[in-house]
Amino acid sequence: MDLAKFMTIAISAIFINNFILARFLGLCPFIGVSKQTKSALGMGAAVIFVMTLSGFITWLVYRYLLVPFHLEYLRTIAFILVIAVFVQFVEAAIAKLSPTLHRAMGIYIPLITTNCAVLGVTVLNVNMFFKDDISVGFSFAASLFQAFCAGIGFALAMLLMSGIRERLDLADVPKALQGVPIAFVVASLMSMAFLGFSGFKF
Amino acid sequence: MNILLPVIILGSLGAIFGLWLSIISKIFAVKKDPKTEHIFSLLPGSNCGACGKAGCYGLAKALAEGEIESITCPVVNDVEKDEIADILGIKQSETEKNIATLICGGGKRCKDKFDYNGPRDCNIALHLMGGPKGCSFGCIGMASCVVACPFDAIVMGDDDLPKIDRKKCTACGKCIEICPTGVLVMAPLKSEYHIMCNSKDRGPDVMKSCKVGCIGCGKCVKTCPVGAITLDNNLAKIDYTKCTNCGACVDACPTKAIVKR
Amino acid sequence: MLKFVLTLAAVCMVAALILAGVYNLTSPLIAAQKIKESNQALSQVVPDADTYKLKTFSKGNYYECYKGSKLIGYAVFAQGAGYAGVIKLLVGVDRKGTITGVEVLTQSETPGLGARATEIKQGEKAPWFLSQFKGKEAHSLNLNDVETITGATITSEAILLSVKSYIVDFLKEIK
Amino acid sequence: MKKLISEFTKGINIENPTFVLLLGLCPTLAVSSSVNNGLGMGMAATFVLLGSNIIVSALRKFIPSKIRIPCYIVVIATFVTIVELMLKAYFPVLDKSLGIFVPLIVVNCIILGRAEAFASKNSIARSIFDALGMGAGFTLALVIISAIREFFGAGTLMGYHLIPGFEPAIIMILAPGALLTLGLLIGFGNWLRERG
Repeated sequence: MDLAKFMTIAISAIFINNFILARFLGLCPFIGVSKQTKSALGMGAAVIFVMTLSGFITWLVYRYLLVPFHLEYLRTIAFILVIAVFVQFVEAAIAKLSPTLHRAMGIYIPLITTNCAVLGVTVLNVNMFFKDDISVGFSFAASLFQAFCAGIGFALAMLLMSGIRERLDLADVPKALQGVPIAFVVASLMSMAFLGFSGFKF
Repeated sequence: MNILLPVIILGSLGAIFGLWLSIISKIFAVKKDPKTEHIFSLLPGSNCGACGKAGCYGLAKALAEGEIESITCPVVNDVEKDEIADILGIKQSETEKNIATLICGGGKRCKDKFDYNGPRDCNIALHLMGGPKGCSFGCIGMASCVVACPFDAIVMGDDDLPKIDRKKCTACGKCIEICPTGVLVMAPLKSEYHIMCNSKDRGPDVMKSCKVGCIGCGKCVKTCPVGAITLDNNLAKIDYTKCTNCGACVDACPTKAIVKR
Repeated sequence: MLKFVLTLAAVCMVAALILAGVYNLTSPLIAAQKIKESNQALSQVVPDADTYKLKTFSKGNYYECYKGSKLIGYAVFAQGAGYAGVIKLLVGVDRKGTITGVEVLTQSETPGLGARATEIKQGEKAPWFLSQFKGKEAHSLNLNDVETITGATITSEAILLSVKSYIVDFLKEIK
Repeated sequence: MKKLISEFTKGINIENPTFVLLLGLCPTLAVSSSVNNGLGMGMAATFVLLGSNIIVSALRKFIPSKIRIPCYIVVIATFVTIVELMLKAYFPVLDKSLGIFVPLIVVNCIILGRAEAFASKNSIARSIFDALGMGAGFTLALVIISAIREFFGAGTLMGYHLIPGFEPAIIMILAPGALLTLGLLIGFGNWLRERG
């Protein structure tokens, strides 16, 4: 359990290869939901929760179900099935347990199923931590940690974006660029800033 | 053999998840109000928030619980809109449609008391000694209504007065709430004639700062064939239910304060 | 309740059936594709060999390359941490230990910068950066006797160091 | 018949998935660094969209609404895996350049979006035309963006060097360039619609 490996995973998942700004995963909710900070926070929390647990389940399904029977090509279909069912479970649970949270985040949860970042992290976990189908050392803890950090990276980008966009509404932006176009331009500036991390070696 | 294996594995995975989902839908069954569900299915589902509610589900819930009357969704097409109106039992007929209307003719023509270059917001400007305009009842022209309108239906004209786009305005009332001097009022869509003044001052005081204000002379009250205009503390008011849009009052008014939209 | 289980299971089974069929149809092709790719890389790296035998050593696997029945060289799989990810290489070396060629198998370097390691100049046949390694001794490799890629020192250094470390260890083991 | 054609044209301009509905942004930005990639991804997505729309609208009566999303997702994933295997077998070069974004077609918001919003409520014929329209709109948008990015970022178009002396701005191929291009394109679209 050497710390350096986990530090690399954390730093690279949150900053260097941030899931939204560097890997381009999960852009639809990123643009759609980041209008207010409150909803961005709600979405970020939901994504962290779903990403970590789906990373957990998909690793188990892959390691003990797909690899032994050489069914790697079923990877995509099995993973997305797990995520879809899991998201439906989360939505039902939240709707029942805390209606207020559901009203604030209700419409975003089904969006998570079609969220490229969640499936993206599971596929990346498999690519990174399975060298031609033999699981690399600590691969379970590493992929779980990577999923968690990816969620944190996602939430961080969402938070930054919503903060900026709230200020953007007050700025006088040319009429045609108001709303989504200016959000994209600002996102491109943010991703330029995140590029600064990419030469990071320690 | 290697056809059967994946079929069994994926099939069993599907079965387990099907079972799990059905159990979940039992445990977490939440009593969903069918009326809200039905309205929600008719709404476009784009969650744009222009109706002022948190997405379409918020609007459906508000409509079902009778929290708001008019269907303020600009995106839904008329067929579904009538269907929702039937469910809610409110008649959404064309005649009843209202529109926000401006009742001040001042703007650039109204002399300023002082040069104001503070924040461009009517409420803030008003707190500074009653606002820069000579007439304390008139439109201050800082375009707060333009910002408040969720449908971009209001644009500031070059005479410093808001222009309201008849097609875009959904009578949601946001601009009327925000306007501090009350120069924006709700009027029926079909009404054409309006007294462009909101000043309760006596004639001479009005003339000091604005040449096109209502000086309370009462000529229009006399000439109106159906008696739709009444005069109270120096300001003439049209009763839109009685007004037949005949236009007799326009020529009667000495300061040309009554205008055909 | 049963309806859920049956529908989902049925959909999954049909899906698995179709996919298994497609997989069986395409898996020989994919395998052939893989072999073709690695042979192509091998022929680049050890030019005049025709049969290859896969072997393994402490740091990964390598090919023994024969011309007819005579062993003329080895092709060693190497990898190094590049600028944006892992760079996998195939390094050809003859029996005396001089490098006969280097080929990049996979890299995810920034396009236009690190990715220019595999860039072939107009009119030339092989990537200029990699062909510089030909004819050099592995243990004497260092950065200043090789022209690095402008704007991508980390990538050039990563490739050079991984070639050097893998080949030096490999030669020690073979001797 | 006229209505079906309008379903098709609707997908291209009025409800163009990328510029108007803002769906399917992840592959649009990530893969559009060269026109060949853009075209490849557009074709693959259209094939999956067409197949899944047909099956979804065929099965719409039999799938209970509680588990409709998992069922649709399995159908879509089947088509995506077929595309994945086909690409690996027949077009290895395209598969290598599209990389992780081939399996990610499954979560491409357009496909599940159309399946959920359209195919599950309409007849097969209309779903086919809708899928073709949406696919064409998506591919068109992808090709436009990748043409701009490839030209400014690498000075080439479909791999051919156009202007010899042109010093390309590599930023356009990287992430910021993609976001900038899409943002300005949508802005330009709004401006056109405003003025038109």
